[in-house]
Amino acid sequence: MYSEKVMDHFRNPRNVGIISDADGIGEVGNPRCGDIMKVYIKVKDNIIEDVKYETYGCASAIASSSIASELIKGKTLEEAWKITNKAVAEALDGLPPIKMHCSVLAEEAIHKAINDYRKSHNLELWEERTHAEVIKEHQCNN
Amino acid sequence: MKKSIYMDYAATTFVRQEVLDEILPYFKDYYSNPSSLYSFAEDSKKAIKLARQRVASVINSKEEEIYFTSGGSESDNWAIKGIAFANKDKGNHIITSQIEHHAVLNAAKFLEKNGFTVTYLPVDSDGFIKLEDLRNAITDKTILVSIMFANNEIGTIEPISEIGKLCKEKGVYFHTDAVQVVGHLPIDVESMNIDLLSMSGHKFYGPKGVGVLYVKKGVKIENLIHGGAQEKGKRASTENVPGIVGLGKAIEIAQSEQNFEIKRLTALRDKLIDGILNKVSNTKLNGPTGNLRLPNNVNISFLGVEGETLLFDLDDAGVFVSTGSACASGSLEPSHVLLSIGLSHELAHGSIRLTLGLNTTEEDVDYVLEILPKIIEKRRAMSPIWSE
Amino acid sequence: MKKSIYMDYAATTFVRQEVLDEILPYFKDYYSNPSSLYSFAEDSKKAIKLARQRVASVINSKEEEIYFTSGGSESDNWAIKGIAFANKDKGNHIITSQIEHHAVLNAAKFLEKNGFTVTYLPVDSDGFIKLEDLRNAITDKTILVSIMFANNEIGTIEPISEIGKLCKEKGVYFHTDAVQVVGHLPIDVESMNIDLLSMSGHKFYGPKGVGVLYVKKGVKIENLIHGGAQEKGKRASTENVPGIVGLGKAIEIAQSEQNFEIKRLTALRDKLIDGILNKVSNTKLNGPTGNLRLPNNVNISFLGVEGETLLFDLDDAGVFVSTGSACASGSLEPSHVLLSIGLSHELAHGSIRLTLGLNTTEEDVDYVLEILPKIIEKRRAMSPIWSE
Ligand SMILES: Cc1ncc(COP(=O)(O)O)c(C=O)c1O
Ligand SMILES: Cc1ncc(COP(=O)(O)O)c(C=O)c1O
Ligand code: FES
Ligand code: FES
Repeated sequence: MYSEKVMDHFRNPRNVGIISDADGIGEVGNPRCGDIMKVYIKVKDNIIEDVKYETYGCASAIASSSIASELIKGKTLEEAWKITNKAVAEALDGLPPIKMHCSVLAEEAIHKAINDYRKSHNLELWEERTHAEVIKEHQCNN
Repeated sequence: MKKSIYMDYAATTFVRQEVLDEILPYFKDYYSNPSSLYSFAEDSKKAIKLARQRVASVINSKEEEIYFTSGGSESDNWAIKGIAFANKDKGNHIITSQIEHHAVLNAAKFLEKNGFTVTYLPVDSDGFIKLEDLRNAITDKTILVSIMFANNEIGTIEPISEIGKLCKEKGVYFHTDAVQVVGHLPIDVESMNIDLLSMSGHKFYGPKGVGVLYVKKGVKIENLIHGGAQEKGKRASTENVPGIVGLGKAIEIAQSEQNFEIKRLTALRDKLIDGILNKVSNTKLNGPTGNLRLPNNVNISFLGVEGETLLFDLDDAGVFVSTGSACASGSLEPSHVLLSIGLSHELAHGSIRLTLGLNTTEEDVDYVLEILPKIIEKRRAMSPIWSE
Repeated sequence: MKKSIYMDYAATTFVRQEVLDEILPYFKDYYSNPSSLYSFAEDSKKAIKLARQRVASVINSKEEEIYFTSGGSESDNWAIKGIAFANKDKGNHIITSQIEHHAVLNAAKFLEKNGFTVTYLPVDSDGFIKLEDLRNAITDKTILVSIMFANNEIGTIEPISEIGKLCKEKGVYFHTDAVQVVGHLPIDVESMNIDLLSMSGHKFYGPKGVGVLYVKKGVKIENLIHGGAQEKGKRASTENVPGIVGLGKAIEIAQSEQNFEIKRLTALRDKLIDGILNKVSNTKLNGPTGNLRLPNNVNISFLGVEGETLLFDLDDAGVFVSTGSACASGSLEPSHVLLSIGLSHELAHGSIRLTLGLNTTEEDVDYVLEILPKIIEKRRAMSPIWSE
């Protein structure tokens, strides 16, 4: 069902944890949907110096947050912002269609964390895409 | 060596050797179409008759009341749509429960789109329907009550005899989906006043793709599969002789060891339940305890962890379990059964089902009790909704 | 030793050894429910995928257009009722022929009782429908045309490509019951413009109790068996893995030897037909001659003798044939197919069908040609409606 890459990141999730003095925190998801992702970033000179996260969700949600943490670490905020859910899914060698929503959570959590940082630094907020915009075919009844 | 412990017997079972032995000759030797008239067809004709007798004797029906189908889903669909279409002049109201298998629920939903109304009875926190609710729901338009014998996710055994009695009193047909029960617990359609009953071969060590609908003599039912004159004209299609033979043999063996297995599995089940609840905090057993729970069913929710995660972690450790029912896998929705017994979405998402069977040993249970707490601990540690 | 010559391959076939070999591991080793998520389910999942690919490649469809069912009758019922219920907002008119299998005819009759109207096209004396009749029958209420690919009793091969083209032109769904054709003749759903096609595993050396409905992508169809999410939510029930594996293997082998078998069987068929017609007076071949007849089908009426009599006399001589189709056996009505091609009741009652297959040899044909004239002679001698 899942690629080897997904299973690898699921079994050994990278960068798990919390950053107690984080510069930005993004939490997305809904326990009603069975998933919550909380991303912590540490920013220095516009670069994501460190990233940690906690994830409650299915195997692909855990793998998505793990690979996303690797993708944004060391990137500028602009670069990190551009990492889409598709990039997350591709980095995992693909996700089943019904699980694309887990990769969306990763994108959203990163965006929220970056905007949280920008807000606290009185920077203009960047525009986030909505969940429904990103995956149209997927229906959420919650 | 990597462990390989199957704990998903409610999803499907292997075909046991004695059953396979009995099936094999019907593929290449006695392969004739049982409806044929020549002597060569005698063997396959007799084989089907024997299977019918075996099934009838286990549920205490008459041989002519047993109709072979392609599985539990077809039996459920046939019962519900067949009664509806044949009795629509009498009424257009059907009663079932919120925790039925999707084969029943989705057949009912189809009927709702085609002129019928359906009442979905609620259940209490252990999954039991209330007789009073049923009594109140029956109107003079009601033609069918369909309540499952036991639930496939949480193991709740419904008050079938009482439902049967009530339906008889009210003159309403009573169908029960006994897919999780046949072969595992005693059933008596006569004393329980059951008019229609579904079963599926692959849930009791028979083959997949074959099932039974018991239809009490005199019950007015329309075909689901129209066509040839097989099964007394009620279910068309060339008989699946090997499948039918296998189902017959499997039900006979299951019956012979039933008492022994009920005791053995109940003990293993309770050891597993108690062990998990004791070793892991913030858990909840779904479904009742004791005799009103299927002997082989364990269903537990873990706060702060998602069920699919546990499934894959257990898979890595060589233990095969499920979250909810196999056929709902791949859906993002939490189980309708768990929501119906009042679980929050969160707890419903965090549940796994472990179902035991013939090859399950005490060592298997011990092994699960050893690894599961560690898995939970690891996943809770990374969960944003968990804090000790 | 007593002869044992099976000449009823159109009723059912044995499962060939290579197919059985491929099936066996799925009963006890790879027995998992393919919908399960754990790694143990990979084998059964892959096996089903392979079977789907094999079927798709033989009829030139896409893999996702193949849905496994419990046999030809279910496929026919699903196609006809499924299209009807899903498209009733567009129209309530269905067209089929008078010589369809009962699975089609009785599904259509069910719909007639539930708000649909059905046109049953007549056929000519060889069993062919006329394209003009079809064209004239199509109205703006027509939602489905269901015409069989080839007839199971008299072997007539209908003008499928032309029907497909016409239906496409008119924007009407086209279903064809290809149960007698799959594995035996080339089929291309793409170039033939077929929207739905039924097949059944046990007609081409696969197992009984498993079939396929091909449903072209985009076709709007309601489920026949509602329930779980199997088969992309279109056909519920735990997959019959051994059955599906067997059907896939069987169709692959059948395809590989198809050209050879067509030639071989056509020669045997024509020898048998010519032999009987030459040796016995007052006979009539039912169905066409040449390429528009199924390569393995012989159907002949004998004036003054009843078909069932012949069946039993041949049985005594070790030859197994049928009168009409197996599933109509036990009915006293003469075949609806033979009446539709214009036979008198008398001639229709006096017909037998001999269908050839893998194990049929020229010696078998010679043997039948030796004994059959004697049997006819004996029975005619005692017949009140026969005088030389
Ligand atoms: C033309 C035709 N359609 C449908 C069927 C039904 O197939 P099954 O008996 O596998 O359901 C048959 C054979 O029985 C047939 O010959
Ligand atoms: C309670 C119940 N009903 C019906 C079914 C459907 O049976 P099958 O998958 O054999 O069609 C199942 C199992 O899948 C079940 O557990
Ligand atoms: S947010 Fe509920 S499933 Fe996507
Ligand atoms: S976390 Fe919701 S489906 Fe993956």
